[in-house]
Amino acid sequence: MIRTEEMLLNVGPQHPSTHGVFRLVIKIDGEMIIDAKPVIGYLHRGTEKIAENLQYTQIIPYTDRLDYLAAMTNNYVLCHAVETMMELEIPERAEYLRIITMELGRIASHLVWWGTYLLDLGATSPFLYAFREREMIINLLNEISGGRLTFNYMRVGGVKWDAPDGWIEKVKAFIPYMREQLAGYGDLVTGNEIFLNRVKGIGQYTKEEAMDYSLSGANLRCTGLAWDLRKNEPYSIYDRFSFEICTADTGDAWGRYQVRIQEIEQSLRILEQAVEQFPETGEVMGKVPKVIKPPKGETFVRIESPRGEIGCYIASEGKKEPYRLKFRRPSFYNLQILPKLLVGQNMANLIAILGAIDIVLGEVDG
Amino acid sequence: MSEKDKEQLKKEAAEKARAAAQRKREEREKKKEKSNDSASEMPQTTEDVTSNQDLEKQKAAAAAKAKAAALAKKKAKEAEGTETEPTANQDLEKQKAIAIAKAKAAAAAKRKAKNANENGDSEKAKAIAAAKAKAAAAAKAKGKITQAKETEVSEPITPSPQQPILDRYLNIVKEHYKDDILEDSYINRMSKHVPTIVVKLEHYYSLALLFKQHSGLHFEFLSELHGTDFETYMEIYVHLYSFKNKQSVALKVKMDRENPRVDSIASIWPGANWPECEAYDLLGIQFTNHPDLHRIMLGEDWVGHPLRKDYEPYDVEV
Amino acid sequence: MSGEFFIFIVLSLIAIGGGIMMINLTKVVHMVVALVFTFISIAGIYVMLSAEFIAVVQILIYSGAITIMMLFGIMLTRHNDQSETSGGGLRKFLIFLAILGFGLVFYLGIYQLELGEPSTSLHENNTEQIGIALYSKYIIPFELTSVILLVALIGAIVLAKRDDEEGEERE
Amino acid sequence: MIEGLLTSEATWLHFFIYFALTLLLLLIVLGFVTYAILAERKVMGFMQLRHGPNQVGGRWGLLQTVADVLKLLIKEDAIPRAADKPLFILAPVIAFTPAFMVLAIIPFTDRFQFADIGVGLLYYIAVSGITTVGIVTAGWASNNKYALMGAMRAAAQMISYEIPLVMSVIGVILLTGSMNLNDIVLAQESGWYILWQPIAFIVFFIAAVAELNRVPFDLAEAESELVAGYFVEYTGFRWAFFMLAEYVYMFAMSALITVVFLGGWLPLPYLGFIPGAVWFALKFMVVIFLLIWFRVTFPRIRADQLMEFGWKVLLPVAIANIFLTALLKEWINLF
Repeated sequence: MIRTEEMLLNVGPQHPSTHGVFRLVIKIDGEMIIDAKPVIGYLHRGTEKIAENLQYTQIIPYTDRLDYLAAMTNNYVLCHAVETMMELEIPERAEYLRIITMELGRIASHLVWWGTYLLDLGATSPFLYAFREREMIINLLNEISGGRLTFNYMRVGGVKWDAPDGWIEKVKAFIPYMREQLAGYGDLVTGNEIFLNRVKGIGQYTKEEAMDYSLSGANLRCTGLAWDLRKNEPYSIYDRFSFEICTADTGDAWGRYQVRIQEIEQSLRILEQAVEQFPETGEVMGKVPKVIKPPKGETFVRIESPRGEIGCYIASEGKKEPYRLKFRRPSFYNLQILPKLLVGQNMANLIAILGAIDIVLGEVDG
Repeated sequence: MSEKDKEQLKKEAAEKARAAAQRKREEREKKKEKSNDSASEMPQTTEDVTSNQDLEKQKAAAAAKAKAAALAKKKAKEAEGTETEPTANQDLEKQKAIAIAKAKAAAAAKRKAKNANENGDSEKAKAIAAAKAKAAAAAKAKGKITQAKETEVSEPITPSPQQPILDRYLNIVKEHYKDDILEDSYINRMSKHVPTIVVKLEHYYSLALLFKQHSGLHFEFLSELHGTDFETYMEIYVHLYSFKNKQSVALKVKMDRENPRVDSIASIWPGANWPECEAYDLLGIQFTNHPDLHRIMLGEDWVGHPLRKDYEPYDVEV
Repeated sequence: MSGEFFIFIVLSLIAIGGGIMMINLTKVVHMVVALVFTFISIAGIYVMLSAEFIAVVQILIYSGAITIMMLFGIMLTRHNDQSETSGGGLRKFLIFLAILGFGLVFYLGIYQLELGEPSTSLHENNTEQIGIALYSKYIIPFELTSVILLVALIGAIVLAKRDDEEGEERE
Repeated sequence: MIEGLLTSEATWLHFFIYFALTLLLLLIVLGFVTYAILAERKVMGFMQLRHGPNQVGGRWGLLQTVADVLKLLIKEDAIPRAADKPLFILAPVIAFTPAFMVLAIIPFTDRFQFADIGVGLLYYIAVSGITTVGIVTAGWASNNKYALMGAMRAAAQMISYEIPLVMSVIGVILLTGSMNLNDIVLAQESGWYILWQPIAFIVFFIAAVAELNRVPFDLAEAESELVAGYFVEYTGFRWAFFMLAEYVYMFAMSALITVVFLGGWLPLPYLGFIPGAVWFALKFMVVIFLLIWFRVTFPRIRADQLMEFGWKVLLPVAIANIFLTALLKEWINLF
């Protein structure tokens, strides 16, 4: 009888749809995947090792380079960890600036995901639409921090710069614009039959599997588990805003898509309230010793990044440098389930599944 | 280059690195002895070294010495630290009964002292002087602890809101194990008051399984797993969360630094798979029964484990 | 020499060349590609005989669908890429003799064949004529052929399906 | 014309006349391809908030494609060492030649046509199928797994979509009573076939997009999955051959759709004073624009869904259309 030939295929590290230097060694029979083995580490820069020789403020630029699509959140998690250790008071205005920049970053990150995911599925235009909106966010963040991708904006105890004049008004004006565009996205993509056929029922897993594999963010919420650290373990001043945890109950790529699109909407809601409540005057930097020396001990904090639960563990010896710094990088954990999802799928689904997980290689490899 | 050549080269490189490390360790020990004995013997040692090695070696020796000194200091401090830790413990016990607390504290101190002695024993093989220094430090620490107790009495710390939760965990653990399987348990106030449990190495896996399966604990989500090199020991830090009970716990286990080996919990939480690989890659911790333990970040041909505190890059030029 | 003759020579040379290459090439894929050339030039010869419909169908079915099916099969299945050359000198000689005899017989046979007057209106609406012939004079053979094809189609599906199920059971 | 060639003496005069005519068509097609690529990039740019080419050749980037082709010509011609060299060289030619062959039968106006053969419609479909052989060969010869997968997809897609393509035009053939493209155009004087055969038009258009390997059916070269599919190893002019073939087919297919469903060179009522060539060009451009619009808007369909769609949706619909058309024709004949 005719038996088809199995072959080994290297997807990546240079491949248009692996979003960076991610490599996947798959065994295929025709187009059917029999076995998949992810290979990572091509972008490993040893951030944690480098950090052991740096002062805390010097580490902040390195966090920018982990999840380079949502650098504000990374900035924040490090500062938050140090602040938790030192029990510092953060000025009101700084907290609001942090929230606004982080939520803008979340929207930008989801927009990039949306554009590139559609690009993976073969539609070219959404990518450019998404980047138009992202560009506006980047410009806003550029204005406040001086950086377009790696912001290096937050500091232990506050933020580096106050918002320039008229900045809050610009954010305010951006919110209704983004809402309008979001509706347009729905018209272009969400109702498209081809798109729906590509994502529905693809890469499906149950709630239990998601928890077992330590998935977080939209990857966890798409199974129907309403789990968002902003709501469930409020940090900063998230408890002051009313917003909903977006969930879907399908557990497939379509669910993840819906969750992320709704999260943009929820982020806009938070932004709306934040710019409304934004204090007129105030400091943006708390009372922080010149040299930051957290007391001896250890801490682990986790917050909600666009990609999931980003955590920061610091073991301190009471010195200027951390004794051990470790980031819980959500993409690294989220990617683990990939081999399980791929078996029995074909090449086209591989891209749809990998894209829906939403990884950033800078974060996977640390 | 053929696979064999590569293999050969790798082996050679590893051998070299190992030899270097061995040499360094020997030197360090020698150094420690001598530096502890008297400073006047120093020149002799350097002569010793220079007679058979070049200038670089000297530098390395100096570095090793500094490291050894740091290590000794660190150990002394560690002893102090572990001694002060029980304060939290005692604090809670106090609420129940001061008398029991006192007895327990005494026992703890005794145990600690014994530990220190044991440590000293193992150190003896390396250097007796270090052990002596350590014993002295321990004694000093003991002095300190009494001091600490006094200050505590004067201004008591408000009990953590998480204290009842930790007590509940401990009760469940006590129900399931006859012997004391925990090394320590306390509230980590610095880490948002997370209940922290330090388990003995041999009970790590079974306790993890209990944590996942027991309905009162039910930690179905592994949030974080990583290792740390604390120079005197290796530690695995696991942060668990229960969506059902909305509680978290930090589970820790300590292991021997020279031969770090611990059971893998990837069979309990599949999400621990890659983090364990990462700990293996960067710290050299061996996870037994791991489904696919490999060097996930650096690749199999990397020499050394970078996050170890005594890591020296194999190729210094790079 | 008319243009017709010239083109006939070219087409026949390609057809014969393709055939010879198909026999002599070592790689299976090369053989199939050589076969495509033969098919196409035969289609060209059909055009010269005013059988446009047959020519187009020849290209559509043979050089299009069937060769692609063959290539598809070759690429997807395990196979021995190189064919083996076999036979000794005597064997080759015998084959040569047989070919020579075959050629001689056909030459004599065709040379003396009387075909009658060639029809002059062949290229006028020949598709329509084929249709009319098929659906009037040859309707029963035509229908029978389609039934046989249908049976073959269903048979192929059944065979493939059973193989599939067996595979699943084994797993 | 084909009759003339077959029966005439092989004189140099005839040869040069045909050579000159062919050259003319070639130049027209190349001119079209040059500006079709530019138009596609411009339209895509317009739809995607970009400018498109605007540097080479003035504000409109009129010479952009020319510059691109020149660049491709002087690029290094790289053949992978592990490739099957003869096939690797042959494949672009096999893919490219039929693209020009199909142009011979398309009646651009009532006078400008090269070969008026009786089975014109079928000829187009048959000859365009040969390109797939070239694509499959290219994929195989490259000795690259992505290329091979692209080739397999192209083959499967071509086999599946040629059938609905043929089936859908049978309705048109039934109404016309001929497969000759001139007859088909002339039969539309009473109304374009897009009105008489709307189902056939939709099926044909979808199958045509699939035959052209364009979005949303661009599986064979799906860049996000197979990097570039069957031509992943090709560079320089060999690559340009594939691309050129693709655009020539786009030209030919749009022309065919214009002829079969949009009435070819026939004018709209009361607008007969505008020459046929202009009408043809207008209709033709509408089809081209539609194709570009598709490309900008749609995501890519998945291989198995493509097969399912072809066999389970398009084919039954096409067959139902034949049935309906037969009924329609009988009904018309009654009156």
